[in-house]
Amino acid sequence: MTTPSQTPVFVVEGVAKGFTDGYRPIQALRPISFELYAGEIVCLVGPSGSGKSTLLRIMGGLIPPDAGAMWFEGRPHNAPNTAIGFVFQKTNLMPWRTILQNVLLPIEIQQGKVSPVQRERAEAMLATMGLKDFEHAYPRQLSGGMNQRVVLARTLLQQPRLLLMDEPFGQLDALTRERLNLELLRLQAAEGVTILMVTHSITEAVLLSDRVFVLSERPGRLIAQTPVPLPRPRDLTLISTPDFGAIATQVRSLIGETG
Amino acid sequence: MTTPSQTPVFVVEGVAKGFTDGYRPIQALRPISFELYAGEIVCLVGPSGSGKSTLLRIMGGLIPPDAGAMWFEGRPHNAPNTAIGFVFQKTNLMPWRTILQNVLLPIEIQQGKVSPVQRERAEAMLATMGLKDFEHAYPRQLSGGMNQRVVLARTLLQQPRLLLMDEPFGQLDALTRERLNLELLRLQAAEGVTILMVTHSITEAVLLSDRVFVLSERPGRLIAQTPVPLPRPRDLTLISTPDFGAIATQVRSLIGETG
Amino acid sequence: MFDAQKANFTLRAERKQAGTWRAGLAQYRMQLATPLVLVSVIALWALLVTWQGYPPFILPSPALVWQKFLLMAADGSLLLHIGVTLLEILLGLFIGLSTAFALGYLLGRHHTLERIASPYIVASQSIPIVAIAPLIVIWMGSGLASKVAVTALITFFPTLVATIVGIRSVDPDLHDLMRSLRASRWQLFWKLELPAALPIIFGGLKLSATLSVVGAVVGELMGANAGLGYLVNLGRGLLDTPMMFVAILLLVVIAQALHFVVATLEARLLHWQRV
Amino acid sequence: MFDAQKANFTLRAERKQAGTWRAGLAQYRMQLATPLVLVSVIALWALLVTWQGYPPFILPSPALVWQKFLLMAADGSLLLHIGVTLLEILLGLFIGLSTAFALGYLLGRHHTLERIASPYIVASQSIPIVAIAPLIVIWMGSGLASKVAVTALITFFPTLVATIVGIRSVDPDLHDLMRSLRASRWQLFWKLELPAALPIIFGGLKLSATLSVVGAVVGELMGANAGLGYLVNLGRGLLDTPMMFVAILLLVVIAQALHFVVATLEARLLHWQRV
Amino acid sequence: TSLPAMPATNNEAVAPAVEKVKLGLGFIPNVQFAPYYVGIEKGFFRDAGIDLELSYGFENDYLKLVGVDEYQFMVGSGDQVVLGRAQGLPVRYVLNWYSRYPVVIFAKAERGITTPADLAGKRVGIPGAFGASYVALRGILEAAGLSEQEIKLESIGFTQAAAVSEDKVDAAVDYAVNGPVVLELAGIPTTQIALDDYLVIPANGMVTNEKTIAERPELVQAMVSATRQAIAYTLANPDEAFAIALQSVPEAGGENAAVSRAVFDASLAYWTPRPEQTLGATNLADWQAAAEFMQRIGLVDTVVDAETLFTNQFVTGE
Ligand SMILES: Nc1ncnc2c1ncn2[C@@H]1O[C@H](COP(=O)(O)OP(=O)(O)OP(=O)(O)O)[C@@H](O)[C@H]1O
Ligand SMILES: Nc1ncnc2c1ncn2[C@@H]1O[C@H](COP(=O)(O)OP(=O)(O)OP(=O)(O)O)[C@@H](O)[C@H]1O
Ligand SMILES: [Mg+2]
Ligand SMILES: [Mg+2]
Repeated sequence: MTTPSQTPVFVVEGVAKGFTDGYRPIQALRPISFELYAGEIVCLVGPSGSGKSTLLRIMGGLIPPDAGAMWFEGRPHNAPNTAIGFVFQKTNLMPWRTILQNVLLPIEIQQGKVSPVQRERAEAMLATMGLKDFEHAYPRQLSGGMNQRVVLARTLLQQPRLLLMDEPFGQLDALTRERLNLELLRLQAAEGVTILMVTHSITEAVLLSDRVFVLSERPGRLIAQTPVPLPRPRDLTLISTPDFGAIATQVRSLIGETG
Repeated sequence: MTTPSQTPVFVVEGVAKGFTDGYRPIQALRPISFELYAGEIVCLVGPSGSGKSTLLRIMGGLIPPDAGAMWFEGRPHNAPNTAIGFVFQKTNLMPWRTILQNVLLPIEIQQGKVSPVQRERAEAMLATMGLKDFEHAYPRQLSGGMNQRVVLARTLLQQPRLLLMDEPFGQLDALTRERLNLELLRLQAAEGVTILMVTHSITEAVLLSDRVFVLSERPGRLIAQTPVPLPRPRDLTLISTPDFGAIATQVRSLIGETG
Repeated sequence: MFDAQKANFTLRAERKQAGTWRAGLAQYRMQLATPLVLVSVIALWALLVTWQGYPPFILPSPALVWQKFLLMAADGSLLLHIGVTLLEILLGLFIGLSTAFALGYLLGRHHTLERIASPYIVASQSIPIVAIAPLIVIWMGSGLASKVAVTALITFFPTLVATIVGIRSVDPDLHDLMRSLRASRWQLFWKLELPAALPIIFGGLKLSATLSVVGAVVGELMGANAGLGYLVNLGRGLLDTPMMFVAILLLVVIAQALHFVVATLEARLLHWQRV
Repeated sequence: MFDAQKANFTLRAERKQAGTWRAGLAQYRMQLATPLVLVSVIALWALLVTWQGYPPFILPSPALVWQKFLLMAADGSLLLHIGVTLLEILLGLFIGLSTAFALGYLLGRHHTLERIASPYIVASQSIPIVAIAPLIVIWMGSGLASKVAVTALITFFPTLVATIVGIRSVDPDLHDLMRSLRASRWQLFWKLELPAALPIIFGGLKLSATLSVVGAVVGELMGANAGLGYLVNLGRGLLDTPMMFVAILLLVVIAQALHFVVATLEARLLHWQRV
Repeated sequence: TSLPAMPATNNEAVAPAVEKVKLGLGFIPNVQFAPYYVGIEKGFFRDAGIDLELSYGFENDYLKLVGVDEYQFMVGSGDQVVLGRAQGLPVRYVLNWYSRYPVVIFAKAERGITTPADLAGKRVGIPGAFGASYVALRGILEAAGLSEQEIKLESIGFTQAAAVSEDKVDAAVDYAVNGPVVLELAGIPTTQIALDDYLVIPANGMVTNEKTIAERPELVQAMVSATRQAIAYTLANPDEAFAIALQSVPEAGGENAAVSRAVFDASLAYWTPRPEQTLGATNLADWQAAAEFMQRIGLVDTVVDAETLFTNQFVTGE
């Protein structure tokens, strides 16, 4: 499952979005079209304010686009769907729930209650994230990076078929980040989930992706869908290869053009 | 002023700190000693929770150490000092003040009122940070990265002689981050300020520093003070040189050891 | 932090986006709604009187109350009564609120102090004032002072509680910032604590503003020579229910006006919350 | 976000760090302080009576009030009066608070509705109840119902305002999360809105709890056959000031107890705020 | 006079120094206080060297304030004086104003409640179990040999007229010049049972304290004399008195003039001395009866010595 099949899981066609700030209209996203294939990892890069979060929020069904249409697994898509996992840019944990309770929230919501099996799975997931000892702590007792891992654990536990991630590793230190990158690759390989992820790190984008999408400065326009034809499974040694360097340089220059 | 002189501007001797979390004592920082020299840039790297922020808060005089002593410019130091600028890990702007008013806050506090000259300087500084059009906006109207730049502008405008920065570029996109790195190098060269900066990016640390300090996992211990004998002025082309790569690899392996 | 605001934006933006004409309509509906409800309340009242056939000394009709109002307004004495009550309210608010601010600030900053003091503050609130009226008369006399005291007492608590909560909620990061800038006590207050606590304090102020009217009336019911509370009592003594209603409705109008002033002030001072 | 909490930690940690014995001492001092203040208040009261030479019918001495209390407690009727007032308070609180929650939730979610309704809610608060006592007695009778109504009315507003503010303050990011999880209306309420609004709602609850006592007394002063407010009135009519004081002090004790219950509940439910 | 005369202030040729005196009235401004308005307007008080200031509040509070000499004079009823004395207040009744006890039990005429015995089993509204209305209720019940348990007593606050008119109660205790007058004017005929027909209790009058009597007898004398003069003038010139009262309480005029006049006229009857009575005087027997009655119905623990309750010395001038 490490190479994308040719079934489009998610189709975006001509989606555009504008906001008004007071009376001034702000065009956040110019009409954008693309397809995501099953089991594929796509990273979305682009300058701050280019509309990355806006695009993900539209795809998640949280805000309606001004124009265009979307299809998820063959059906028209315009509302939140529990098969789509969403990692928001800001860590959104409930301060009154312990870490474990936070991770179990989606299950509670969708199934009404939590079975012992699910609880064990959640505990295992937290252990994977290096949070074994913090199950009964509250979010404010953990560092920013730890909380981000809790959010990841919560989302992955839902076993979504499509994963939308908005800078999920932003607050992590270099080492943890690399560890989680590898963990994500492993999980994705095992479960075949499709991933669209926003990141500011070109290295991360190239390491993880099958394709890298580059957005232009505001108003966002999809200026490139660079394929990353590197073999899988991947690991950190890949970073120092010339092939990797070449693709990274290419992406960097594409972003540079947007400026 | 790009090479450090041999006058120690700031001396840390045997500083240690512990917390209690409920009844469990947490040793955050083992006794640590080092010196910062005038005009030097030092980056502090280390895993999450290793006590980086704690060290900076102690150095800023915000929390007292459990043990040890500090000297700033030859005098014992144990309380906040306006000659020391502090960029906190979290952007701490006042939501009820406009960007310009926020930037002028330190001047208001220290001089009671703001002269037209100072206002102009503030406006110039904001322009440098690419925030020219947002002077009269409120913090919540700006993106996370923009707000981080406002904080930087506010701190630099104080013209501190020592600058303590806790992940100042954490929320910026790759391009803006590189631009601000260069800007910081330029400013430092021009004004000769001494800088201690926490970062999670090894590349950034090597690019900016005269020395890179590496902290171990909790409880933090200073395991290395790696010198970075690269010529100044530096620019981004340096990143692809073998010398740079060698030092980066060295730092990376040092951090790796801590884990 | 940032996205929270964005999401806020999103909601507002989407509302606005719907087009100016729709927004305009909504605005228009809003402005219409309040008077409409008022009209229907009055209509209901009139119907109630007609249906139940209440005699005027129990529930006078709106028309009768209006007539009475015109009559009382004509000879100018009504203005005097309104003035007296307003004076009591304003003085009471001034004393009550300034004490509440000062004490609230102190207690908000010193947790231990608050724990010690709070039972007494709660106690002071639960004392039925009418019951200690003779003491108040002995201490304050039967004039303005006693009414002001009652008003101050009643307006004190809500603002006190809000001030404590507000001061507590100041972002500790901003406290650190101010410390690192070596801000003085005074600067800390004016530049950080006050503006940061204001949104919550305003919640308390609105309550206090409303209660101040009740305070003045209770004070006047203890014995008075003028004021709207006096008119209520007088109307009762004269079995002139319309007069009571005129006074009560005027009291309600004053409460509304005070509430409006506070809300406007809030909108002014906290406009940054809605950008 | 994260550092805010850390800074919080720092403060608490530093306090704790000072050593258990010092912390223990502080705790001990605290527990001592409240009764100490109480004792000094009573001492002051006794001194005032002695110095000013107030006769018992104006300001009875603490000893006299205590004697009276024992006397009244002995024949059991005091318990009945306490029970009646407590019943009124509890029923009034139940009705007032549940209405306030329901309405506050509605208004907190629908801004337009709130703007339309708020003038009427403010108005309902500023009507001097004593003045419309005849209407209340006619509609509700002179029994339990009218006292409960007054108590409900008086406890309603603070909790309403707090509920509106609380529901408004729910983090929009968490709203988005719940939407993305397709949470039902009901789940949204129980799992997000209620726990998120609770800290602010509790501020209002504390006010309401204190005011409920005042409500019951005002209701009883309108005319009653039993209850502590009735005792206040009776004591006044019989020129038996010690009886009034016994009743007043018991009312204060009830207010304290209610406040304590709410504060304890708050500490329980919001313990996550202090970890 | 037989009392040691202080340096007279009221006989001097030079304009006498006018002394400010506060009088506590247990109700709100009303035509029912017409004699005092007349006394002020016609200068009776000023001529006696008194600048009278009327202060309105609660009868009980004023009794206490007179008891501690915070106030020197108030208007209160005899039963209040008994109560005060029993509680140790050094108060004394010096002038009778209402010659008949003004509280009645009234009912809609259709109910046929005309004698105390008719009250058995009926719902009777009362402001509260204290004060003049409670005294009247107990007196009337006693006349029929009824106990409190044999009627259904309801505390309705000051809503008697409304409660009777809306049939919330069968009868209610109220001042004769209040509820019954209102219902009468609203076209609802009523029947009334007056306490005074069954038991005589000294009704409303002027109360002062022992200290003032001992130290300022001339002041008490001046107050009593001026008030008597004012009452007499009011009785002699009702129309003028009413007009003066309306000036003092403008809100009572206008639309309310008719009601006010009705109340005023009804009041006149209560201010007229009984046939054998000197205006302002009370007799020991009535006080004795009142003291015993108060003890009987449990409002006071002991029978208060009637001699301490009042003095006629300022009325009869002996
Ligand atoms: N609700 C809104 N109202 C007004 N403007 C908005 C709103 N949401 C987003 N914008 C604007 O739309 C543009 C795109 O925003 P978006 O958050 O999608 O950018 P982004 O690419 O995610 O940036 P970052 O890298 O900083 O997260 C920005 O200019 C932003 O200010
Ligand atoms: N006030 C406090 N109370 C209790 N523990 C604390 C407190 N402040 C910090 N700690 C703990 O001390 C350790 C060091 O924290 P610190 O914030 O200095 O780490 P850091 O290196 O800055 O981490 P990061 O990279 O995540 O910012 C952590 O384990 C943290 O949980
Ligand atoms: Mg974004
Ligand atoms: Mg840190």
